[in-house]
Amino acid sequence: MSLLLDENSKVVIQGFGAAGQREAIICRDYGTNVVAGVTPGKGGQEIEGFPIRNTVQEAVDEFHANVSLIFVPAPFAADAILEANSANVPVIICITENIPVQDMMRVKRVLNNSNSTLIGPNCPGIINIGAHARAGIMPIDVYMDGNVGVISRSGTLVYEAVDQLTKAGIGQSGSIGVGGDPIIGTSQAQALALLENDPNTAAIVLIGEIGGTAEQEAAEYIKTMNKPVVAFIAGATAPPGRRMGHAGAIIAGAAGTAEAKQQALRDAGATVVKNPGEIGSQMLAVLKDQGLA
Amino acid sequence: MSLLLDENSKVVIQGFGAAGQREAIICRDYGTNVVAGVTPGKGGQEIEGFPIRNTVQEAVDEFHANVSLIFVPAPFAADAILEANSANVPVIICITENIPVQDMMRVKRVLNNSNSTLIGPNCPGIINIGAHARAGIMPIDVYMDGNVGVISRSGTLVYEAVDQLTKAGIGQSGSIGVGGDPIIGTSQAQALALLENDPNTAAIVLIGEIGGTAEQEAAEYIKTMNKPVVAFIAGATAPPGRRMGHAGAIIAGAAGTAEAKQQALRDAGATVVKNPGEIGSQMLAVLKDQGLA
Amino acid sequence: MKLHEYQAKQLLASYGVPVPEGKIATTPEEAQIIAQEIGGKVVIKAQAHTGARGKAGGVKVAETPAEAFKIAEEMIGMQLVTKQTGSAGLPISAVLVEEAISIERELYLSVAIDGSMAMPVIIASQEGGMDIEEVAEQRPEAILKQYVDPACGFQGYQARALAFGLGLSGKLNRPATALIEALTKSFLETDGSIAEINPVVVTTDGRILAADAKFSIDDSALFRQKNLAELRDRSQEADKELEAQDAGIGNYIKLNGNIGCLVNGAGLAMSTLDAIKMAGGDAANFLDIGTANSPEAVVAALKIIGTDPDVEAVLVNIFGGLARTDIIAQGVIDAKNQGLIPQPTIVRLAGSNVNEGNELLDNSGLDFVRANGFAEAAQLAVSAIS
Amino acid sequence: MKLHEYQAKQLLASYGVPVPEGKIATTPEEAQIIAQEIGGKVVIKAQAHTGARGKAGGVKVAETPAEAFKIAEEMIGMQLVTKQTGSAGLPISAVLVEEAISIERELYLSVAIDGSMAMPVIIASQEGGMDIEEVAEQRPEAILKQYVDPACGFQGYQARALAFGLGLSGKLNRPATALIEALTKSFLETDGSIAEINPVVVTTDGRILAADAKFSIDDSALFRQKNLAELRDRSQEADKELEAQDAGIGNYIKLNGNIGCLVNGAGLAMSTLDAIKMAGGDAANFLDIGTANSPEAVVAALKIIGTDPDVEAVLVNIFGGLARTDIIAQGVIDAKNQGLIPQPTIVRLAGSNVNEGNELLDNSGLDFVRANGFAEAAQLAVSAIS
Repeated sequence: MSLLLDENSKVVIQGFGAAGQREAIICRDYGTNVVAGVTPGKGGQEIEGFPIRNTVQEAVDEFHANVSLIFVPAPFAADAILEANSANVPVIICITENIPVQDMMRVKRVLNNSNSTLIGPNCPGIINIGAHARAGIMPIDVYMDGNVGVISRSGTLVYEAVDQLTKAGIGQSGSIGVGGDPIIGTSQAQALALLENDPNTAAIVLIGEIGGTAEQEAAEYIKTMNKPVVAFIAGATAPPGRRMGHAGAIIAGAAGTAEAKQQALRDAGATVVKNPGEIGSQMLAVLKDQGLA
Repeated sequence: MSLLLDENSKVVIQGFGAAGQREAIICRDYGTNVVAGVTPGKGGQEIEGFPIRNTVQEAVDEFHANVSLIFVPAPFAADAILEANSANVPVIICITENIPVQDMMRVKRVLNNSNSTLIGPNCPGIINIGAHARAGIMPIDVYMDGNVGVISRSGTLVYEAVDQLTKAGIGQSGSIGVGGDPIIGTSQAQALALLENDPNTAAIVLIGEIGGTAEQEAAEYIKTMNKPVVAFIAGATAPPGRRMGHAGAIIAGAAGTAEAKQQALRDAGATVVKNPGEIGSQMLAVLKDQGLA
Repeated sequence: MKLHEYQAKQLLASYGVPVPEGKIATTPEEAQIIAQEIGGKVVIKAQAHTGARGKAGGVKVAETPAEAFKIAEEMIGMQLVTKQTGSAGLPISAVLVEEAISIERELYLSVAIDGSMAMPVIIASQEGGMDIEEVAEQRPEAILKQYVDPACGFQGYQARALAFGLGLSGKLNRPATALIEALTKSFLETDGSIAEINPVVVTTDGRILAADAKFSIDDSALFRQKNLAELRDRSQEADKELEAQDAGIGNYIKLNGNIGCLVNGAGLAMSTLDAIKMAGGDAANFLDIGTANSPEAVVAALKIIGTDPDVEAVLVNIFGGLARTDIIAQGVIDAKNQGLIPQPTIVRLAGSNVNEGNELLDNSGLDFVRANGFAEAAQLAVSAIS
Repeated sequence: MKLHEYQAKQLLASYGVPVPEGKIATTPEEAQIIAQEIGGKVVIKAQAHTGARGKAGGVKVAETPAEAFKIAEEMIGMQLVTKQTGSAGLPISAVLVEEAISIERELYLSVAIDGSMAMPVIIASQEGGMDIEEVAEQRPEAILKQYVDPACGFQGYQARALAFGLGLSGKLNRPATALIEALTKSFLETDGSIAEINPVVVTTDGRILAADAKFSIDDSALFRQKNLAELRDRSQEADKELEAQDAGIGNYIKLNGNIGCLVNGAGLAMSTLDAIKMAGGDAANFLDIGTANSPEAVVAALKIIGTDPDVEAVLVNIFGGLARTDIIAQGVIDAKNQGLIPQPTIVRLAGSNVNEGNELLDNSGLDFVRANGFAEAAQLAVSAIS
């Protein structure tokens, strides 16, 4: 389960409000096994055909849920992640954005001692195309079955990259949105390791952003990889010091600039795309070059 | 370094007041390498021939201290342990008693993610007789070089057991006082593992107390051991529910009674001594029985 | 340090735990006035540091203010003897006068430190009002637990898991999670060692209330819990223990035997009691002198032992580590010289500076019974009496 | 959310951080009275959400109360232009009048969140009063760091390590550790995102003071920092950004170009700016509509863009996930119909419900320029202008 999600995944959805319900249905229609929703106080009800429970533990005990997908509002989202962790759910995916940073700091400290893997928060989730397993909010139509994996801090840039790949005739194994916040559960480097070890993935698109040093850490890992990586850094033209939606994208020192990140990735052997419209075409060139397409 | 302390140990003493100084001198006279004392604000001074520094980090950087012995008063002792931990001191021994329990709870949580080993608090420390290495407050005269190791929650009962062994003609490899508080860094079971793996130790005296379940956990480990264990549980005649000095010794439920602990140890194969005056004589019998004396 | 029920309830209420309407009364007149204010039936609860008050006559219902006066008059000034207090009982100087609540369900809730997990644990059970240790032993599945990870603190999901687990859903869920969160916060912020609400009551009119409460503060943390330290009620502690505390001796406990003990170290002190028992005797006290490094502290400790009318022999059992035996020996000599321990006195010294200590005793010209070891000391003490 | 210097100092002072004697003045008269009260030389500091005020004339010394009046009169009402503000500058509606302090040493101290460590970090340096990022880059050994482990909180030894590391020993050590502890506590308890004291000043008379202070609160935590949220000064934010916030659009930033952008997702929005740049144009704004799932929100966002006099073309770039393209398309149509975006409008839709969205645009009868992909959309927008 190198993509953390496959045919055996049993998804519980925490926060079964409008968005949770809508995405639960899309996931189910796609072929994903969504076993339950959790909304405290609605335990015992059934909504849109999904059984609702008061706690994640109940969903794990009754339905053997092994993936949690979280839509809980920001003030309560850290609590929801910790609840899934305490119920030993191995994969926790948090879609929620605007979680207080100090909440995530505590969550991260607890997860350091845990066997659960957190993806996000502030992310579009994971999709495994071959397994028809979707735990996230990404549009399905743009994907095409294949062997390129996509990793991104930004949700919409996952879709954009996938769309370009599909239009270039390149299918995808799946995508992992790691999330745009300063503190996230799984780094780009860790996500790269998942895809490097995924037998269904042959090449990887990595989409970073200005701010922080996560792309430099990813570059360090890329040096050890066998699979080709095509990378794009969003925000090259952003004015310094402004918060552009992703708190992680504040330029903090020279390491946070697009130039520094692009250079680190290039030095590590990645193909760096400068024009966001050319992600698909550049991947096609790389695949042809390596005899993979 | 199965006793956590040997010829290569370089001891820094945190809290270089009257007790710290006195014990530093005894340790040095015995042959232990006491490299520095730490008292904030007295950095740069020399006291009784020991260089004083403001922080543990300085003592580590300058003198390569690898054992810390803590005499800091209770309100500041948790901070002192965390300071030694942050300076990556591999062995931290805290003599201080009456540290608030919630302080120790936080210390323990941090040490879960650390490579440092904490002994104590509220303990007499460790002595390695063969190595002439003492990081603690135990009287030296009563010890005799040999191959029985002593583990105890209570400090004075370490001395008592050692004294009885020596008078019975049985020498010691050393002793580990794990401490009498409800939250301690190294459990009796973990201390047993240290001695089970210590080539200089052939048999072990384990001294427990009423309260808690640490002796039951030790008994579980004893089941896997090759070396013989002679055990005594203090407090068999204590009235229930009174705090007799060691907070850990409050009888909490049936598991905390002397009877329950004695039974668990007996079931695990340990020789259980009922009369505290017979620890030495019973160990002699066990050693003779096993052809070790 | 233990709090009285009324103090515990005030503390809990200050954190938002709902408690029954009520006030403390130190006179029957006050009790009557409070009963009048509350109106209707009230409960009068004797305030003492003991459980099992109900069966001992320490909790009574008054139908009218006049009856409240009468009950309070009986209780205030009495010695309350419960199965936990010993035969002397504990003095009652105040009663809590509370609204009588109409109980639908009784639940159990407490917070304590789990030493082996090194975390606070919240314990809950549907079996309120019962002996929780019995429930824990016989039906462990009836006990719910949530540990508080210091890295993130107590979380909302934990309160929900407990509340749903207690069957408190629907309208009761929010008040229940709020109560659980408030209880936990009060425990963490006050360096609690135990905070227990037994029972938590669901009333017939749909309220959740802390009907009884126990609260203890970690003695080692009283230096930073000054407001709570002031709540200490010395009348609930034995005179001898107070005397010992005033002399700076932390660990003195009065027992029922006749051999007074002065020992250093809690483990050795407990074992000394064990050894006395094995030799056929009974200790009059537990006393850990700790690392007291002055003859004066030893004299003060021996004065407490020597003036105890139960004590027929004194046993000094010292194994010096940080404590130095010569200093202790000097204290024993001084006490003997001052006539504070007229009883036969058995002394066993070992450890730090033992030669100096023994020499002092030898040269004192005083009549000490000297013991060589642990068991011998206990036997000599028992022999000294019989 | 940024605080003014005077607000930051009040907050820090409430946690025990020593700050210079001073008060806020909104009129020259007040400034004069405060200067009188303080006595002697005072410093007048323009309050605006920007650094580098000194070089821009926003910090001046007044020798007398009369001079304080004069300086305050000049400052209050001005637009302060610094290298950080852009050419329009920021309005000054108040000045901080403070005692002039006599500086012996200037140090640097701040607290921020280190995302990769997932912990708050306290940063200290002997090189106070300087650009700390420059120091960090050129002489990293001059930067001291201490991370706060959430499992135990900030510890005394960390404050000591920083204080000794800053050379604050002897009599200065206690006040220094107290200041560091107070700063850290203020940051942790208020959901700080940055708390910076630059410089920390050691005065010639041996005091340690926070001579300047910056403090920002995590926007995502304002829901639980209500008192601090009230300190917000809207005058320091661009009108268009305020308008966007009032319309419920969190992420709008005014830029210098002429192509107005409406995008969903911060990453896609940043990339849209990049693509416009690559196509030879410049964006007039950054706008992330997020997951706005109503046509009204889209209309509100487009109104802000359309009424911006700088905007000569509008680019709508949507890749629907949680956001649905048909809803966005309806909003674009409504805005066009209401005359809110008279400029040439380039629309690129993809993702969720894209067919429905495109159908709506097709059937609207309105004159949208349709783009198939990302790069094409940017090129069409640039072409629409030139």
